[in-house]
Amino acid sequence: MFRASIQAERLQLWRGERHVLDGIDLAIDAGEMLHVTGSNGSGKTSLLRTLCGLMHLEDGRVLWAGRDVQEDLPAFHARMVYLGHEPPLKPDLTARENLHYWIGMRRPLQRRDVTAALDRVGAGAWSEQPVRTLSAGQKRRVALAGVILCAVPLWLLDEPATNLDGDGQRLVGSLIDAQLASGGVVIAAVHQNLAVSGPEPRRLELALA
Amino acid sequence: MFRASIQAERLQLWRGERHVLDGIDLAIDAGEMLHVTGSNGSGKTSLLRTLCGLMHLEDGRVLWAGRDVQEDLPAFHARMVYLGHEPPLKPDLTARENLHYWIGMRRPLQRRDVTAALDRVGAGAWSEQPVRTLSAGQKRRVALAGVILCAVPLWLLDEPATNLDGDGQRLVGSLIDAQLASGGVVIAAVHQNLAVSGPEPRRLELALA
Amino acid sequence: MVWTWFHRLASPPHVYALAARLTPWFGWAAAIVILAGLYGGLVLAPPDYQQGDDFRIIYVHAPSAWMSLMVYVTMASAAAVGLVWRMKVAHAVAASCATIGASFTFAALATGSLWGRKMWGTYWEWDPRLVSELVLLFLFLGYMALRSAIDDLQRADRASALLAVVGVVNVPIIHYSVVWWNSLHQAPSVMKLGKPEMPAAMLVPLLTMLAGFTVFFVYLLLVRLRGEILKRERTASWIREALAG
Amino acid sequence: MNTSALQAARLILARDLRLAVRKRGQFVQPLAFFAIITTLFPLAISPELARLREIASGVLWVAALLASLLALEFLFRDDAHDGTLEQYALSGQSLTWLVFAKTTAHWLLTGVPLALMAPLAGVSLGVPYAALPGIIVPIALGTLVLSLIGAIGAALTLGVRRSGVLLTLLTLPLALPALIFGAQATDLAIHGANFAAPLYLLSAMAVLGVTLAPLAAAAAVRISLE
Amino acid sequence: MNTSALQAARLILARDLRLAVRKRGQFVQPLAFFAIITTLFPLAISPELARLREIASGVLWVAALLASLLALEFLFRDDAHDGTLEQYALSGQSLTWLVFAKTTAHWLLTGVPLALMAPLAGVSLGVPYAALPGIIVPIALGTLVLSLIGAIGAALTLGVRRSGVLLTLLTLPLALPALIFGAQATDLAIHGANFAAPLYLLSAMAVLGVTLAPLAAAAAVRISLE
Amino acid sequence: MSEFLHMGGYAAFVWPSYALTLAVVLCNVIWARRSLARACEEARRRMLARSAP
Ligand code: HEM
Ligand SMILES: Nc1ncnc2c1ncn2[C@@H]1O[C@H](COP(=O)(O)OP(=O)(O)OP(=O)(O)O)[C@@H](O)[C@H]1O
Ligand SMILES: Nc1ncnc2c1ncn2[C@@H]1O[C@H](COP(=O)(O)OP(=O)(O)OP(=O)(O)O)[C@@H](O)[C@H]1O
Ligand SMILES: [Mg+2]
Ligand SMILES: [Mg+2]
Repeated sequence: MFRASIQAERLQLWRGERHVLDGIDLAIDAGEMLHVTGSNGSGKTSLLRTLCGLMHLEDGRVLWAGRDVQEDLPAFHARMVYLGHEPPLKPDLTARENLHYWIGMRRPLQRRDVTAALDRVGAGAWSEQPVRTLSAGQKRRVALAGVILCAVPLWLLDEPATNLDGDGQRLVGSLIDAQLASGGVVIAAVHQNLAVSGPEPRRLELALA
Repeated sequence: MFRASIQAERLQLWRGERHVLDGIDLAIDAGEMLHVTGSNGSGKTSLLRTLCGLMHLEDGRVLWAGRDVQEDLPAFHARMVYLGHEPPLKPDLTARENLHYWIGMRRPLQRRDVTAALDRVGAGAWSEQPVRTLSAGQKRRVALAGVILCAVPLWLLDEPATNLDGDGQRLVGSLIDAQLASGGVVIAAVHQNLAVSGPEPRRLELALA
Repeated sequence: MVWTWFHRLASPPHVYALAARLTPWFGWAAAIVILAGLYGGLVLAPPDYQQGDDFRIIYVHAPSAWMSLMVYVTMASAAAVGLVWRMKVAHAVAASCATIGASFTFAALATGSLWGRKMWGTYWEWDPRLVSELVLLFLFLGYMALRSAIDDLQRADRASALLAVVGVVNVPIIHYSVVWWNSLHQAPSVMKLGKPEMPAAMLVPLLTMLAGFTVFFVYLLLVRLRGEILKRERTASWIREALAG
Repeated sequence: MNTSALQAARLILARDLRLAVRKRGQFVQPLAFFAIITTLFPLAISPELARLREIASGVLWVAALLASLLALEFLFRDDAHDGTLEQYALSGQSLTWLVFAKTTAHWLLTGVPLALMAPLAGVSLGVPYAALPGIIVPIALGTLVLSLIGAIGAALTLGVRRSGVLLTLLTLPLALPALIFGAQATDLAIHGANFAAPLYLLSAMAVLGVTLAPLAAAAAVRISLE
Repeated sequence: MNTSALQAARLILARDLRLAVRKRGQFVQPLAFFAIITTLFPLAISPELARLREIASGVLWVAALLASLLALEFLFRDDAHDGTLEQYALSGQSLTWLVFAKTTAHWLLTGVPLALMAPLAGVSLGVPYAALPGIIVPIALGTLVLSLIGAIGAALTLGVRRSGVLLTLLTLPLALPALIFGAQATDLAIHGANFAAPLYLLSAMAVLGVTLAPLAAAAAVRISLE
Repeated sequence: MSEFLHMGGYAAFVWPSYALTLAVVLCNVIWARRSLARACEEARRRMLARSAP
């Protein structure tokens, strides 16, 4: 029987002249959350991108449910979602359309699923407006709706609470709570703790190389 | 003798179908700071952009030192600096070059001025690296260096602490303190209070239209 | 005096009401005059001594061509006023012109080339007049494309207005450069064929048609203008009455 | 249970077409471009149809090539910019199909309108009406080949800012054969000759492209995302 | 004490040139396009220099205009994207000068290289060496006019994504006179005639453009920032 | 009458051009009216939207 869990062993990552990740190890289990912290430029974003295989590792490996993700990258990707600094949205499509095309690529969607997700993040009111006309925080909320809709066990979030107002921050907390409760794994790069209830999240402090 | 102060009267702003600002008034004096708060999409960014004349007002006017800014927009612009959601930096230039060209357009710069500003925001170490290779927070810091270098009385900052680590947030606070101490005016759109010492900042709460 | 008049023209509700009142008059006037012109052109006017009945195309072609130029000039002037005085109504006028102008430019080209097929055997010749007309079509299309590409109405207005003004400065330059170009390679110059001074029986219907099309343009303008004004008056309270009545 | 590769591809195709419609008349633009270029040449050379006819095939093909290339640079650019492409790569779907979908969309939005527009431009250049099929078919095929080859170039030059040059330099040498045969077919048609031979070669290229190009392009995308 | 308008303009010019050097592509791109178009014609039409010479002026000019037009799209695009343009508008400096500086930079990076490269292409099209000055000078002037007119179009299409062809549609009709006179001058030169007359007209346009276009373009920039 | 329609052999080009021009004229009338109707619709919608809350 399959159990969500991710490990990383001895990650070595260089970017240009810079040795960004030097022998990072981590192991998170179902229902656990990891806060990746560290000063600006310490490599949080790089780490997340490395975990989802977007960056070429010098050395070390990433394991999902005990198997090296490089063995079957598509299968791994189908179980995870990554949200970077910029919400991956098309300016000319509405919030709803964006979700339809973005998430629709991963799993078939009912219109009501999308509606539900949009309402969940409080985007119902402006879900038919071209994303280009949305405010920074509104875009972020739409992106979060996408994350929910993926319905995958592994979340990799890069400063998910950016640009969000008070409600928004609490929203992120509760979304993560739900994900953890359902046996998922969440890795988030953050500067302040997220408003999650439940057990104190594990934390990985990256040092500036 | 000239004294920094900004007023806005009955601002009416429409964006597309949306009545974003409906009769906003404000008046801030030298040495004062205004926190513009409000939920996502309430119009903080729009307000800041309107104040610096980037958006076409339906009605109302903005006064700088008692005179309508429309009378002499360039003169007003020469006394203010606006920092938006995205740092205005050229990916292919280094941090130093960016500041040289960006701020150099406003006032003649010595190389050491730039160096000083970069060190002030803790960007000295990577000031010769193309901005494209910088992390989100590092870019933000470079932008802040630009704001200092402008040496103008009015600062309009849109969520200046985004992507910044703990130090970074304190840094923003101290920069603003210095600006206020020197008789400047700061208007910042924020979700949490900035770490400013000194008197409690005025606040303007925008409601969703 | 002039200024009060100017100000009333600047006030949307007044213009809206005025347009609403005038529309039917111009509509019927256009219909009558054009019908008269058609009768004159198709029935009264005798066949041309060298072109036979073919010359009758002129009664639709010349007016269309004339319309295309007139509309562009109107559009540009309105745009200029809108830019200088930030006058909504002027922008509304300019916006109303584009489609009308483009369609009649097209008509001029099509009827012209039909005529040409008869006169010199091909649908198209690189005659200066035709080229300038074609360029005019491009200008109209560009204007419309720019408008439709910008979704914020204020910005679309001002941007396209600037384009129209720049364009109208260029139109004469373009026209003369094309004529000059053509004179260098003596290609057939179309219009000369139509030129030999017409007998009154032919000329009068032509003038009638020109007049009729002009009135028709005003009618179209008035209708569209109301719509464009409504689009630009978001807040106004007078809209309620206007729509009610 | 996941979306099938085909379904995903259909989604992307649908999305790109919708985007094109959103940006009102993405596909009207090649037409305008075509019309303008074909107007430029007579103005730059001479109004005599007899002389224009001689260069018609060249003009039409240059115009087609440029219109198609212009759009190619944006084939992946926008998606890469707003992070959508990254999300494709992370969607667990086969990139090949996605690339194929995007290329098809590009061809439908540029190649096909161009092919349909070409005859009009041809007439204004004095091409005899009988020769018009000899314009439509080769240009449709030629632009398809261009889109396919161009997709590889576009993907390879993703990382590069201002990739325009590289794209051109990579794509055109590869596309040159298509252009030569295409122009030749059109030229033969204009002179009333039989243009089957070059057309066959062109179709062969198209088939080859459809089967191989998407694979290469997908690989290129993966490389430039790393 | 503030930076003078002229100094600011010089800064921008310097910056754009440096950026161009950073990503060499920027000024290789137009040259590549130019080379391709001019080489494509012999392939598409016929290798006989006698015939090519007849159309040489037209080919050179259309190629030059298109090449420099393609680069125009990026005149303000990048700056608008990363917010630099906004900062210009807020710098308290006269936008007219800034626009003028950027336009000059664009011309130096596209027009001039094109003018210098054109003779090569000309020779390959059978243009006699005596006529080469008749290529360089007019093309240099013509591209300057185009850059100036194009700056307006580029500024107007700022808000628009993928404005490439829209820009073409707005700019080329306005640039027709430059094309006509320029091609005329080159053609006269090729046939060994005196090409002073069209050249004067061309220069007149350039002067007119230099004085008026930046004003219009600056207004356009302000509009599309609104 | 038929000989009028026949236009002395030139009908092939005269009538099409008249038909085409007529079409353009009618289209313009229709388009203009439709654009006005749309604008009114839009304005009504806005009014209701504002009076609702
Ligand atoms: C595509 C083909 C053609 C175009 C675009 C075209 C365009 C024009 C234009 C712009 C005008 C000026 C209208 C005005 O200033 O009032 C005009 C008028 C006229 N055209 Fe044409 N024309 C075309 C073909 C022809 C042909 C083939 C003929 C006759 C053989 C012709 C005969 C005339 C005449 C007689 C007039 C009215 C007299 C005048 O205003 O000069 N046109 N046409
Ligand atoms: N073209 C447009 N059409 C319709 N609505 C628009 C348009 N442009 C902006 N808006 C709306 O204007 C509102 C104000 O946006 P703005 O960016 O000022 O919000 P904000 O307070 O900065 O939000 P955030 O805290 O997320 O930055 C948003 O609700 C947005 O949806
Ligand atoms: N091509 C490159 N050449 C040199 N250094 C690079 C390159 N790309 C990234 N870097 C460096 O890698 C480091 C890690 O960047 P990363 O974005 O991972 O930091 P981060 O922890 O996400 O910072 P932030 O908190 O600001 O988001 C940064 O110091 C950056 O300067
Ligand atoms: Mg980061
Ligand atoms: Mg904001």
